[in-house]
Amino acid sequence: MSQPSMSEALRGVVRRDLLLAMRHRSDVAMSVFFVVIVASLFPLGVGPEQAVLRMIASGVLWVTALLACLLSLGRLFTADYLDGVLEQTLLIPQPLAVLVVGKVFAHWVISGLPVVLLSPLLGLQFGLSGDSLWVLTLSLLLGTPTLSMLGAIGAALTLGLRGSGLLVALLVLPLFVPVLIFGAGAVTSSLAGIGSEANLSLLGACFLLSLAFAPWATAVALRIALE
Amino acid sequence: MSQPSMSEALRGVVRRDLLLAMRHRSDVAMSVFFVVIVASLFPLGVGPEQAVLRMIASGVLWVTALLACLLSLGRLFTADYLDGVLEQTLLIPQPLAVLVVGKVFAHWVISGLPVVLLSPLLGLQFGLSGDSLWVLTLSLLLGTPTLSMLGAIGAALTLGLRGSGLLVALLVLPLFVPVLIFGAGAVTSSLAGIGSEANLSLLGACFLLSLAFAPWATAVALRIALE
Amino acid sequence: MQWGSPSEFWAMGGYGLYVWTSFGATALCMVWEVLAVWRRQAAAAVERRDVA
Amino acid sequence: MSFMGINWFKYSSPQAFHPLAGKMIPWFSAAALALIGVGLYIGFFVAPTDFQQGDAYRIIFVHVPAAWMSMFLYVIMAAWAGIGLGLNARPSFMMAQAIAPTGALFTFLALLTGSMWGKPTWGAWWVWDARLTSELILLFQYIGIISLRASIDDLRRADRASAVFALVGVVNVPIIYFSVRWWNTLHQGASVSMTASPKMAATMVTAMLVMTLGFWMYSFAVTLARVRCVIAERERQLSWGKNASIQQVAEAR
Amino acid sequence: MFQTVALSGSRGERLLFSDVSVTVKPGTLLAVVGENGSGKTSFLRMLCGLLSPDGGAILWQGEDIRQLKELYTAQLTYVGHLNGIKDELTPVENLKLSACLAGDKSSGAIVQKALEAVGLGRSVHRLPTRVLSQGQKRHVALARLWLSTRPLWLLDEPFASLDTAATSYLTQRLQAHLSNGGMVVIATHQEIALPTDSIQHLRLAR
Amino acid sequence: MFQTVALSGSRGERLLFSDVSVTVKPGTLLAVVGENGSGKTSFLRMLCGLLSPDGGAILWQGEDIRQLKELYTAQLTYVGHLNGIKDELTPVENLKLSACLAGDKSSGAIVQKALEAVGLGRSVHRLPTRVLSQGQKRHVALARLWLSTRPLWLLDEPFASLDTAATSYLTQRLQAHLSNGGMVVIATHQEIALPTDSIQHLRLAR
Ligand code: HEM
Ligand SMILES: Nc1ncnc2c1ncn2[C@@H]1O[C@H](COP(=O)(O)OP(=O)(O)OP(=O)(O)O)[C@@H](O)[C@H]1O
Ligand SMILES: Nc1ncnc2c1ncn2[C@@H]1O[C@H](COP(=O)(O)OP(=O)(O)OP(=O)(O)O)[C@@H](O)[C@H]1O
Ligand SMILES: [Mg+2]
Ligand SMILES: [Mg+2]
Repeated sequence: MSQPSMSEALRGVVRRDLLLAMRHRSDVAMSVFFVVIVASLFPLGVGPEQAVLRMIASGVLWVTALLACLLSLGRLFTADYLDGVLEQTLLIPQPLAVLVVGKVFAHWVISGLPVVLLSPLLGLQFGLSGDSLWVLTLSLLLGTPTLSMLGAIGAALTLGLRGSGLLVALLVLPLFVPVLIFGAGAVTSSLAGIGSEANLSLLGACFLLSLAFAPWATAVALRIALE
Repeated sequence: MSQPSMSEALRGVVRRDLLLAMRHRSDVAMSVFFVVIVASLFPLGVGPEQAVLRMIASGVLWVTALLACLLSLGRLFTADYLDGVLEQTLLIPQPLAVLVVGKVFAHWVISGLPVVLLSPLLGLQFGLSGDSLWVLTLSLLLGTPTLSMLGAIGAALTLGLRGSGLLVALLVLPLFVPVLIFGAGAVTSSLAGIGSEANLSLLGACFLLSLAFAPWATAVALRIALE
Repeated sequence: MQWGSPSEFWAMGGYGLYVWTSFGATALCMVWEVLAVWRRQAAAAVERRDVA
Repeated sequence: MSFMGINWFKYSSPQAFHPLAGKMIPWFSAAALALIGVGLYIGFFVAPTDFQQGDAYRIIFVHVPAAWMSMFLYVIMAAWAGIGLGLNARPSFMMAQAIAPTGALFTFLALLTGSMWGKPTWGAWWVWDARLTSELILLFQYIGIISLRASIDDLRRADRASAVFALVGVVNVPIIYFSVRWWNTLHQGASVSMTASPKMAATMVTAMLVMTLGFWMYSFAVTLARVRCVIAERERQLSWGKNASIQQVAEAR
Repeated sequence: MFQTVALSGSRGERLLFSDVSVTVKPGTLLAVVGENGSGKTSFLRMLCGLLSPDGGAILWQGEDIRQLKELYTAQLTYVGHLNGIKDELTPVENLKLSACLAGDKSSGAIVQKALEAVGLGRSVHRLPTRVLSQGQKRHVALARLWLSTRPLWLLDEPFASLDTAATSYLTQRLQAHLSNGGMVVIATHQEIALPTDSIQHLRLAR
Repeated sequence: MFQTVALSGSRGERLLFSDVSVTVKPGTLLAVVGENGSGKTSFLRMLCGLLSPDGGAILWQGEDIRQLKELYTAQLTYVGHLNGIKDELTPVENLKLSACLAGDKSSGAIVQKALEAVGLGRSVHRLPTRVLSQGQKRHVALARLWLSTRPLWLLDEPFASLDTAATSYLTQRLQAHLSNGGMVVIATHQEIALPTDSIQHLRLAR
């Protein structure tokens, strides 16, 4: 009887999503552009003073990263749902939560990782320097996978609903708040010279916690959505 | 030969979209919630000092309104495209640009107007008061229809493309920049006591200009997307 | 009893506006909720009779 | 199975629960009225003026009960939701559905009365402190659950999707509760509370507790009434289906 | 009278058909047949004006449709692969709105009659279309034909996923339209149970 | 052997079918027929485990599929209304990936052969599926059957929008699967050109 091994299925899921992204190279760049543009809008709205900008840098950059994640959540399951690939995924003889981890990982590679890699540059734009730049990058590296995982729950719950773009925002933004607070807090405290270990380890804890529960909740939500 | 009059067709288009929105009352509230939540994220990231918050209020609130418009653009044509209603709309024997105005108007009523109505409250949260609150509301009232119209062009151009959520952001955010600058500028100058008439009339000019050209461009883009 | 007169009571030591808005809003919301549930129940009952 | 002489399974079906709830509502309503009346009397006529905050502190008698209820109700709602998911029991989903609006209402009231209190004491309607923010987020969660349910019209999916979200959101409740302890904030923590002498504090605490009990009773009454509406509305939808006998088979499952 | 003159069409570098000249007279039906991917759908979309031809012209009463524009679209009813109905609205609302936008009569009673005529039972008239089955959604899209007063109908695989009852209702409706002097262009894989003298076949080859 | 025992199912408070008990023996085909909206699709999705039944049970080799879970999904291939293919990928890539996820062989040559077997010409093997016609997309979805080694096939209107050539290829493939001891459940409005002794009909009424 044919049956793929777990790692084979996982790799298959990741490969398909990355292949799709590669088909449109520009997709990968998209979340980077989004972050760059939105981050550049703030100086336009707020005014150009360096002191103010440095003060708001961590908050603005983190909120932007978070919005980029939010915007790209639509891609996570919707297309698969509409073209029937999702129901086929549910029929793969492997635990759904594992496959969800694969999908979320691919999503993060496409939409989260580029933002992390870009963040030092953005930090510079807002007048951050040295240590705090690194803390910013590290906090994003720890935080964005958590965002993707939490976001997946919301995306699965609102699958196929009207106006789900905004509904998913309503659902997941509250869940994102702790990540935002710890992430931005890490940068702020490093700017204040307090040391950011506490915040970073809280971020790590969030990551582990969501890794443990989010894929499972997402799997349940997907099954419900497809009933 | 049966043929609807122009106003009949226009009313039909608006009615269908509003009916759809009414079907899910919560949809209408959604962009309001989005704005409230995102606006609340900034203080979390930036920190709670009133002075800083008042300084960034205009920028943050305008950027938020702009993002709300952006997020709801997905609703403007995508659903119609996927279920074939859009191709039927193109076959209505009336100038397409007029029908586009109808669709954009309905979109604004659903996603822009609620934000305008809510803005005084949000201004209070950020420590604005008196005059500048009114200027904020007025600038949003003048600015958000412009955003909807400009956004429609982007939404039509990216119709049916993969990852269009971010692509549309990329296309329309640059177009939004003048509106953002004048809108946020109006509030800032009223805070500084300079008087905001200049900025507000520039916003009005943007509105008229986009009313003249955007529906036409959107119509052309829609025809291209459906080829 | 620390209130010399009704007006003193309503003034709440100068904080009347805040105190009475709080209590008033709370009362209003609760009454509104009760009425809303009541109306909903009445509507449901009518529908039930229609169906039966 | 019987527990304390009651056949619990009998009441786990909506049809049996409907009249039971109907019988309990008057009692809870009466208790709520009495307790809130007594609480208001103690609060306004027995408890003395606070020498630091003046009479503004009396807002505590609605603020704290409302804030507590907002958190309690969320936990209870999540518990019903969890039971519903675990046992696939429709009545527990109905309970969860019935609790959400009341929870949202109390959250809103906590925010409102809090800002009414904040203006005289802190000089601002709103500050971005951890507790206030997390309470605001709790409101968003309630709204999220309600709108999620509203956007799904398949009842089964609506029930279960909102249950999943309610469960996921429970993490926020401890954050609200401990926010004062974890972050150094403007909002007062549990221990600081009263500045008056211990004896007077006792009357304040009494008033607060009595009000809280009253709010509990009110919540019971309202949610039970609402659950009756929910049952009735769902029954109506059922009778739109084909024929009654088969529905009963499905119901008995 | 409706004509194509030396029409040729291609999709992305691939020529689908060329030099197609057909004439559809009032009271006749043109059945476009051919294998999967032979270009039937593309041909129909071209006739609607949704796709522009590579060469040749499409004439309505002797005038080019590119000149006529809205005057031409006011003559046709198109039912495509996609149903063109809103998932969130009920069948009745959907049909009312599309009739109203087409300028046809759209009172509740007329609309309900049309839905029943195509075989959609009253019990689902007030459900959101989203919950209907594949075939029932198709019914809603096709019910527009019962309201349409336009002379030219362009139908893309109208029979796909219809049950036998609905298929025969639709065939009768086509018959009635033709005997009223209407014109029909239809893309299909099935046989159409109509008198052969009113049918003309156009076979597209791959 | 595959069985349903007193299965009943409903969608949104509406009972679609109840007390359905059928047995599908190796080498036989169950054709689920009925009007539009009678519940064929829902029935098939229930057999996949995508939808939970209101009552009754579905047994695979005598064991309830709710207990078997992944052990059961490893036995079936489902082709639904929706094609389950990615518009942006080519037919070859699509088929390769779905074969790989199903644990079947998925080399380039095998996949191409499957696509040709269902009637999809080589010229479109390397185009993005998005540009293919309705019927050609369906070919890509159905080509999975040429690779599948699973014993149970669940097919929802596989013949809709296929041309006659593809229809006969598919029929032959079903025949081969049955004579290998496979089982097929199919929802359809068409007649199936297979020996009647291997076919069993289940009619759902509305
Ligand atoms: C919008 C603003 C406010 C919100 C959202 C809010 C929220 C809350 C919450 C959730 C609780 C219950 C948690 C607990 O008991 O530990 C609480 C309790 C309390 N709040 Fe507030 N609050 C606000 C404003 C204020 C203000 C302005 C004051 C007074 C200056 C105040 C004084 C208290 C006190 C004394 C308690 C009881 C603490 C205890 O004894 O446990 N709150 N509030
Ligand atoms: N960009 C492109 N490059 C190459 N070929 C294309 C492109 N776009 C479309 N095609 C081809 O054009 C044809 C489109 O045909 P169309 O959809 O009109 O077919 P059809 O006759 O309606 O088929 P069916 O019976 O399957 O519905 C397909 O063969 C498709 O492969
Ligand atoms: N929420 C709901 N409320 C009432 N009826 C519903 C609901 N959801 C689905 N239905 C009904 O269930 C049936 C679904 O049937 P299904 O899709 O299984 O039909 P089918 O036999 O596959 O039809 P087709 O031949 O058209 O594909 C439809 O009649 C639909 O109206
Ligand atoms: Mg076609
Ligand atoms: Mg079906």
